[in-house]
Amino acid sequence: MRASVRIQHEDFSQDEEIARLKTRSQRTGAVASFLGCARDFSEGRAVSEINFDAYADMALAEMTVMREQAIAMFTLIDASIVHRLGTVKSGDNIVFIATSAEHRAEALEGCQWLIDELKRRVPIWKKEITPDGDFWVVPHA
Amino acid sequence: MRASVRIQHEDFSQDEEIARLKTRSQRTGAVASFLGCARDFSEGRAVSEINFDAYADMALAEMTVMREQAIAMFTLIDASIVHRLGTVKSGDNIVFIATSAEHRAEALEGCQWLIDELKRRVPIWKKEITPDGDFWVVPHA
Amino acid sequence: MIKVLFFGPVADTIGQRSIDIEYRIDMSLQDLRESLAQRFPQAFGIVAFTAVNGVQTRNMRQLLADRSEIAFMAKFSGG
Amino acid sequence: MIKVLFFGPVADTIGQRSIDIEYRIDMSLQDLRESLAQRFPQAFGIVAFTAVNGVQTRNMRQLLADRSEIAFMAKFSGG
Repeated sequence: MRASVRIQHEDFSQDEEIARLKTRSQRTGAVASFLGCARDFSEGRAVSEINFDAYADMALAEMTVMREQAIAMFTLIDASIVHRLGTVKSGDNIVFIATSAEHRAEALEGCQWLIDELKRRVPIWKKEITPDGDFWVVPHA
Repeated sequence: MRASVRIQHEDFSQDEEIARLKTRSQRTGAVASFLGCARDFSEGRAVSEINFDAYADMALAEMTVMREQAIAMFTLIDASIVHRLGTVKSGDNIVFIATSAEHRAEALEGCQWLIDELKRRVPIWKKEITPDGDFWVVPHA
Repeated sequence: MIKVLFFGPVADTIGQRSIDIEYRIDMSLQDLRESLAQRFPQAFGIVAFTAVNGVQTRNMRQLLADRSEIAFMAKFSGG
Repeated sequence: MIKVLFFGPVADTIGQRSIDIEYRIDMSLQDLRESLAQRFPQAFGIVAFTAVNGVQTRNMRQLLADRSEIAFMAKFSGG
């Protein structure tokens, strides 16, 4: 049984993650999910791969708290958060969030909240590898 | 190559649907998805299975228009809509919507809009099979 | 001939999924609806939407062409 | 001993992922930050967040305990 909150180098299967969420309750009527993947182009530059670094202990602790907050705030049945580390190539999966609830509004709103919070609160950094050199991404605002 | 808009009796794989969306463009940075599934309980009654009926030609035409509207309104790269017909059992998948975009806000908002529109506009009806009898679902409001 | 289609709860109440109605000149959607509502009052109590050739319409005065496909539908409950 | 951690762009700029600093009584987070910012001015130009033992803090006056783990971090860019 894999944990609901993970950071890992290897890829993940959305079907597996969602199947796991669904087994939690026969009351589940809605599963919303968000998949972030590596684009081949960013800030006007071609990107061949992305390297991720993290403060792993703090990232996992923060993701665990976020998950519990989302379950309470949006009356979710369950939620999963998986973020990859290391090197991902253009087109590869980076982050996956899934939320389950009895009805669709809670699942969709909880999913959106979690990806927004992840970007804001979780100590992970990405470096884009391009033909012009390597650039750490500086988030806007 | 399966169509982006389908109604079908058989189950679907989210991984396959999302993999197909991702191949459409290397610019894809975000895929949002919504999965509706059959709950074992509704309106205070145990539900063993759900039967779906549809005005199939009109449903497909409406879903096709909705998809084109969502792509234009939310600057999506692509979108898929799959709805099952016939009999589904408790826990089974019913409907799947996935949207891809360069950035997360468009994908998430487009996905939410599509499931809301589907409920409102697409001529599909569900009957819940329960120990107390069979009941066509009457939507609220 | 006008083909009238029923689905889901409307079809269950009527006990049929389609009925053929003889085409008459100057037959409006309203005329068709009224004559069917008299035959199937219970089913038409739950009819909420009407489609002509697969397109929803609220204009009940529109005249029907021969070989039209008309659907009288209950509120949708898909998803 | 205080363990100071660096990640991502901060670690790249400094060229190290961690530094051990001798613990002193009454050493505040501000004291630690100032001495490191003098040694690594470029890296600390991009430091936006500070964590003490894995928890973010903005209270730079807090005193550090021996064996604390302090992280000076650039803006997050995960997801």
